Amino acid sequence: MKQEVSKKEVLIGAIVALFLIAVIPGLNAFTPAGSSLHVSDFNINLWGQYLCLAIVAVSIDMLWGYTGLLSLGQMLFFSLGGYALGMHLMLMIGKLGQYKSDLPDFMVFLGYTKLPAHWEPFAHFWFSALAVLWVPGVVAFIFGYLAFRSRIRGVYFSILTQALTYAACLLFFRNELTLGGNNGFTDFKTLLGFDLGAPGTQRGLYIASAVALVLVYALCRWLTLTKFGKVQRAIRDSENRVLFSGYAAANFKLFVFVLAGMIAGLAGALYVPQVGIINPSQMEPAKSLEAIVWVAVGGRASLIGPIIGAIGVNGLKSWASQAFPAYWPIFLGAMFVVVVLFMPRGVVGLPAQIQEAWRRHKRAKEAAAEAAATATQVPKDSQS
Amino acid sequence: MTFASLVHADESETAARQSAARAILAPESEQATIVQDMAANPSPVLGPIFEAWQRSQVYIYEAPDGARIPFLLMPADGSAAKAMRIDNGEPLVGPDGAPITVDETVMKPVETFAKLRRAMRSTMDLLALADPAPATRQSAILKLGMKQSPEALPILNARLAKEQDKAVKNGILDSIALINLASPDPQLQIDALNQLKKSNSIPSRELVAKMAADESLSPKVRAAAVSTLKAIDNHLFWVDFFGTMFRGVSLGSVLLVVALGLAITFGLMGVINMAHGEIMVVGGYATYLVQCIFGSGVALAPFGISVNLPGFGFDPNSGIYQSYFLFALPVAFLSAAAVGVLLERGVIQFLYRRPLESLLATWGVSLVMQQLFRLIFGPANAPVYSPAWLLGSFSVGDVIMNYNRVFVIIFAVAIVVGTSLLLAKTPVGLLIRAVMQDRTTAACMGVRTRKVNTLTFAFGSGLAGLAGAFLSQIGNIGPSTGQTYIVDSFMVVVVGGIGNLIGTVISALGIGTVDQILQTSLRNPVIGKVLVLVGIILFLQWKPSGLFATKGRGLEN
Amino acid sequence: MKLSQTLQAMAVGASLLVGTMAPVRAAEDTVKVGVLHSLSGTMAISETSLRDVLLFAFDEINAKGGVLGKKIEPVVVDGASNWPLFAEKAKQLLEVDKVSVVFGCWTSVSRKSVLPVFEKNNGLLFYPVQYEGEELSKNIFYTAEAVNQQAIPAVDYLLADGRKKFYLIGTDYVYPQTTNLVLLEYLLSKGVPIENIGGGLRKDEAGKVISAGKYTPFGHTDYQQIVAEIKQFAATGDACVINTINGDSNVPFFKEFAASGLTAADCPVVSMSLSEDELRSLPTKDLVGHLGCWAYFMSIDSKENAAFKKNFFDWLKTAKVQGIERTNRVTCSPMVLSYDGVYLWKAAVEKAGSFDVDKVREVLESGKITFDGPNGLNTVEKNHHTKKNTYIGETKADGQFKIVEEFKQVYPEPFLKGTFVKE
Amino acid sequence: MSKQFLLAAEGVTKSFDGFKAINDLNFYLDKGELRTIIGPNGAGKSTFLDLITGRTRPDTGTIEYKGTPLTKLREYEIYRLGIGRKFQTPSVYSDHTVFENILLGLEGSRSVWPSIFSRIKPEQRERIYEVLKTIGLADKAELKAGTLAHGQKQWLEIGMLLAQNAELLLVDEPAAGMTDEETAKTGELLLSLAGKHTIIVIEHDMVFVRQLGSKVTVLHQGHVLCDGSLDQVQADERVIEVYLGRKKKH
Repeated sequence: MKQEVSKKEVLIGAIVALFLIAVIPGLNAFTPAGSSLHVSDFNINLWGQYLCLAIVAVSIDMLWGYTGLLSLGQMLFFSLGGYALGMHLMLMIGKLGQYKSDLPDFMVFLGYTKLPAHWEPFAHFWFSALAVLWVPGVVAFIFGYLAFRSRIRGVYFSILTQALTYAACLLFFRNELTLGGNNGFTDFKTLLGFDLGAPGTQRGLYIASAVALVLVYALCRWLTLTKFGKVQRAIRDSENRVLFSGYAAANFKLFVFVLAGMIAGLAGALYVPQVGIINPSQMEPAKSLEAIVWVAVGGRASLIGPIIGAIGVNGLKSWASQAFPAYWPIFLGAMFVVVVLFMPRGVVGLPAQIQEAWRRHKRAKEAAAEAAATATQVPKDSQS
Repeated sequence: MTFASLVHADESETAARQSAARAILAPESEQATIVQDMAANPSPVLGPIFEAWQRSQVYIYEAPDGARIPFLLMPADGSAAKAMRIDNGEPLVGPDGAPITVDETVMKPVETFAKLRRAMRSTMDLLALADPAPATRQSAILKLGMKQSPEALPILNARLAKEQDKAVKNGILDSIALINLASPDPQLQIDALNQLKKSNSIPSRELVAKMAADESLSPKVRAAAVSTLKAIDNHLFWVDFFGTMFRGVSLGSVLLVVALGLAITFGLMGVINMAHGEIMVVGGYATYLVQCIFGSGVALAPFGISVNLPGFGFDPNSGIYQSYFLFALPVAFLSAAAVGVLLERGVIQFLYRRPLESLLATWGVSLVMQQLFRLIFGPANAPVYSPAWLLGSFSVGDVIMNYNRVFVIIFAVAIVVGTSLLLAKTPVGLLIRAVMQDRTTAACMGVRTRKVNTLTFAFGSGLAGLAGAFLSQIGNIGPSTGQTYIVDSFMVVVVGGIGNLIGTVISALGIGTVDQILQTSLRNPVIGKVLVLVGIILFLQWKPSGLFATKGRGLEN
Repeated sequence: MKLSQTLQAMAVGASLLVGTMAPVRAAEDTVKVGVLHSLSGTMAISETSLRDVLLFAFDEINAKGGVLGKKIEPVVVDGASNWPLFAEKAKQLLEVDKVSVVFGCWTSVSRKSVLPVFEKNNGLLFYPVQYEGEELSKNIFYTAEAVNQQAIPAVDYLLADGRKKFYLIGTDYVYPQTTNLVLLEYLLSKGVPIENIGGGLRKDEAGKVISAGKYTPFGHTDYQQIVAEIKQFAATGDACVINTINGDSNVPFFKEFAASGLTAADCPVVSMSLSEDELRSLPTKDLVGHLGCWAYFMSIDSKENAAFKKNFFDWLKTAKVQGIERTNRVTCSPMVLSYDGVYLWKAAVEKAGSFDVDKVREVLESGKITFDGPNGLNTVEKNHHTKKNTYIGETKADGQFKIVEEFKQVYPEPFLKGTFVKE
Repeated sequence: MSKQFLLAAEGVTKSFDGFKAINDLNFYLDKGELRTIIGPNGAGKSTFLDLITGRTRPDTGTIEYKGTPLTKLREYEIYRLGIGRKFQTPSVYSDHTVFENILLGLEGSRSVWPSIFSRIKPEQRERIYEVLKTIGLADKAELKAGTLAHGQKQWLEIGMLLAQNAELLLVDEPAAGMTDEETAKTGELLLSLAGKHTIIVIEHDMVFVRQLGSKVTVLHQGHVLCDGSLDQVQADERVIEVYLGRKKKH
């Protein structure tokens, strides 16, 4: 990838952004349901979810592709963001719940009579909206600080992040955490006074997701171009050199880790009102691994790759899990093995890889021809 | 209820047989009452009859003359089981005088149900008082005591006079004391309390606690009760303590067995094999298949296949069937090792220098394998039965130890010792250690590193297979079983320190014990598990490369 | 960014968009019906059987001319044990495929996840699996057992059997928690002293007991500690265990239970989540004599049940369904209640003369829709649950239940919490 | 007393799994000095550099730089005191261009926030090209470092040290794997830096050591065997024993 932003890139970026942010929702809002250009409410909602997942993928790419930190727990931060907004959404249900109580339903049937204190601030939207960023940020900071300070890296880091999300998953399953246990949060009614069931609200959430994706992409793209981005990649390629060049690599890693956590949190918060549920199964280690697959398939260290990967793999999954339910996991697993073994740069890197392979093939052919020519010229050598 | 009838059993034998036969033939609604009444005449012949009935081995023979004759199948010692009439204990013969042959698969046994079995219990409990096995006697005696009914006193006293076994004698004294706790005589109560204090009787704790809190009792009795309660609680503390330790070691052994293969592939080779759990499951399924071959044959539902191997198909109660597990172990080892070879040749050999990518690729493999299990064996878990010799428990000073748990510990010790001997003493082990320490130098010295890599990985996988065989005895084997253990086993290896078997052993036992202690003290398994994980993260702060860091071959280099 | 990359991205995106947009067109003489179960992932083990029995019911109905003269056209989607995906698939069924009714869900969380979708789109869902109650949606009909049609009768049976001590154990999620909460209140109301309820008590800040029971995480494998506790608990006799452990964890639990020398005679375990289908994969020899409690057992001796079993097993042999298990099958309560749901819906549609959800609901709520199924008579009550029989069964070595008690036509009470509390 | 030295190590011991890599080492270095350390394999040369730069910590003993103890500091803190290091195997950022490699070595703030918001100033660009000229890679500025030849990578790494303007340069086997011509060029480069910087060079190649013509310290089994000029050292009986493996007289 080039180190400077070209005009062409800005132009193309703007077109894609416009397409995502304005054209698709426009087609949903202003074309009649039967027309061939119409995008249905169902698809707007589905694409809104895909875009959120794409944001997570970008955050993983910042960690893994650019800094060499393979976090196997990124969906934890996604879920934390989702829970932070989910708490607000739960309180907004008000008396519309099963028990017609001000408390969320699950609290009523667990015997609570009063809203726990830590729930109260979430009644304010602004508090929840900030919590979407700072809760994952703080968790990422604490874990990252401990891990990077003691030089836990490489595989150890990966395994520990997996343990972290696993521990959190077990914890969130507990009803006593007052976060809804296994069922998590669901049956949301309104957000900022808008009916979450209404197509207009869903379209708005789609647009918010698209804007978020574009902004996150732009932010990350810009970061990678700064000196920070150079240090980031330097850490990935040779962390020792970075340390001996006077950079406190741990601080840089911590920054990226916290930033990625917050980005994932944002994605989770946008995802939850669109899908209508958040529960601890999102924190299961396998979910985070699946998110890594999106990045690997799309192509890491390219920012656009993860987006393509997230949308592509999920779209494929929606289709294949229905067409071939029994064989789909085999297909996904095999795809992953193939990508890791043969396509280290993912789909995005494929054209370049093919080009290289072709060039190498041609060069090898030429060399062979040349060798053959020399061999005929100097037969003595070949005989002796 | 007369104890004398137990002594002169012969006279009442016929009567007992006949009432048993009557009970079997009676309609279900009356069976329990008839059986209940038989407790008044607890003839020893009833023991085997009731046991057979509960095992569904009692049938009714419909004679040509319309008579319905209940009979039971005597345990088989060879070919066909012998049928014995219940009403007179004679072999069952047909009208021609020849023994009737019985096809177990066709005949429907006479069923039992909870109420009926409870009715049988009272008779069998009385019979158990004279059972040859001291443990059976003891538990029957305790049950009698717990009922606190004074009518049992003569029985117990008579038994006490005859009893030779010291432990059982103590049990009788305890039971007498339990009954006397309810006595109106304060002195008897105090004596009883002293007896229970002397023997630290745990079952009596609730009764004693009630007395200690009962203000209507005389102060002296209450004081004795309080002191007894204290003694029992103190004893209970130690029982819990040692019980927890034992369970901790046993859980640690499970973790160790599960993580040992990983300690080889991850620890020695630096390969992050996320499919480790699935390789373990291969071992579990191998065990299942061996069990099926020894039993009723292999049936793979998704394919509608069902195969019987000639020469196999043993009776489930026979010794050879019970020993299927011993045969399953090598099969599990070899099949998992074979899968390991495929995996190493097919995927991992390309990724030796890229541990993170080996992690990702093997995760893909694990997805594929899980789904393959589902397609081959069906989505349900495979039911694996434990051989009889792994069931049951014994107790040392009230600390209960299950045979299967003791077996885990022995098993873990055996494979750890085996593995370290193999690595330390054999030429193969030397090669493995050489390659793992310095691949390039070993290659220069003429070691065929490719082969050794494959061999090592196969060995690690084989150990995983053994773990799977083993897990089938305490847990389930299904397509997603492997996922349950993967995080835990990585934790064990990371905490123990990469490339160090001793570290793995200590870390497994440590994690197991801490887990059990937390579970006991918090009375909550979830929080215990979470705390263990958090503890591990903090532990690595202190020792980032685990308990026993091996110098020079960190994975990040 | 290179131009080629961008174009690639757009091409992939566009093709996907078109792919997901393409509507599936139905023929005129059919009615579309949704089947929403997990066919992959952890829940597939249970839910696949429900899909099978639903497809069987549709074929059976179609063979007899369909519903209101229209053939049922099933739209089967896979929730993949993934709760957000359940919501997505429910949306797809209602918004894209526009099905008339959906049969589906197993776990409570999947039902909770799709509930807003059904309410928003005014869909109709039939839910077949025993659950914790405390829910009533105008868009859901629960053919499942409510707590008072399963756990309460089980406790009644145990009390009648002379059991005095009750140990509550379950997986840590809402069904066991809620069930145990209700059972705690029920047991106390029946005069069982609180110290005879094992597993631990949860108290609120004021020290008032608000819940009881021991809970383990999903997929828990180590039951040593708990079984040791149960053994101590049961040492004084007359104890039993009420087991709401979910799925796989039952195997290590029962293996540990059997290995520790506890028997069904000393201390029976009544399991709420183990039906015949689950028993297929359990070492049933370790479970002999332990109890189950359901609205249906395969061993029910009736001609409806005999016909149902025969037709279903025959159908399996030739059914054109990818990857279906054709042999060694059993029937169980969730399957039969799914099956009942189809016929109850059919009866309501025929009575309403329309597939319109509002009209069908109105008829269903009339309390007059009944179906005489393999489990006996089912009546849809005004509270969207069904009145039906409850059976207690003892596990046998062959994985079947011997029915030992029958509670006839139990009226469903979804909201039980607090109803047994004495002032 | 260590005040008068730029770098002073006293009584330093470091063992790995019982093997003493550094054993009671005393080492003093004056400001502006060029010092060469030689010694057989396993003598503890690289470990010594690891100890100075904070990569490992000594079991006992002190290492002071301008009177500041180094043993408790982290790598980047030591670096910020003005100590730069070149590794034995060239360690450059292969995915970055040559220019960027030098840029990352350039003196200036090393913190997170400035790195995000700082821009390359024209004088920095000049400085980079100056360094590139010094190491002879000016024409390769836009190439990826990974595509350079082995010797060029070594120079690039030295260039990064120059860019940081470190006072003390620790150079580990700069001539390893170089052609004779490249080796000579490297020697010239180091000599041109001597005086401006204080330099420790670790080397095997005696021709190269002779070219540097500096004071030589011989390490053996983690201990200073002797020091002096190359000729003095080569004449030393103990050194001959160590290098030629002759048996010690008892």
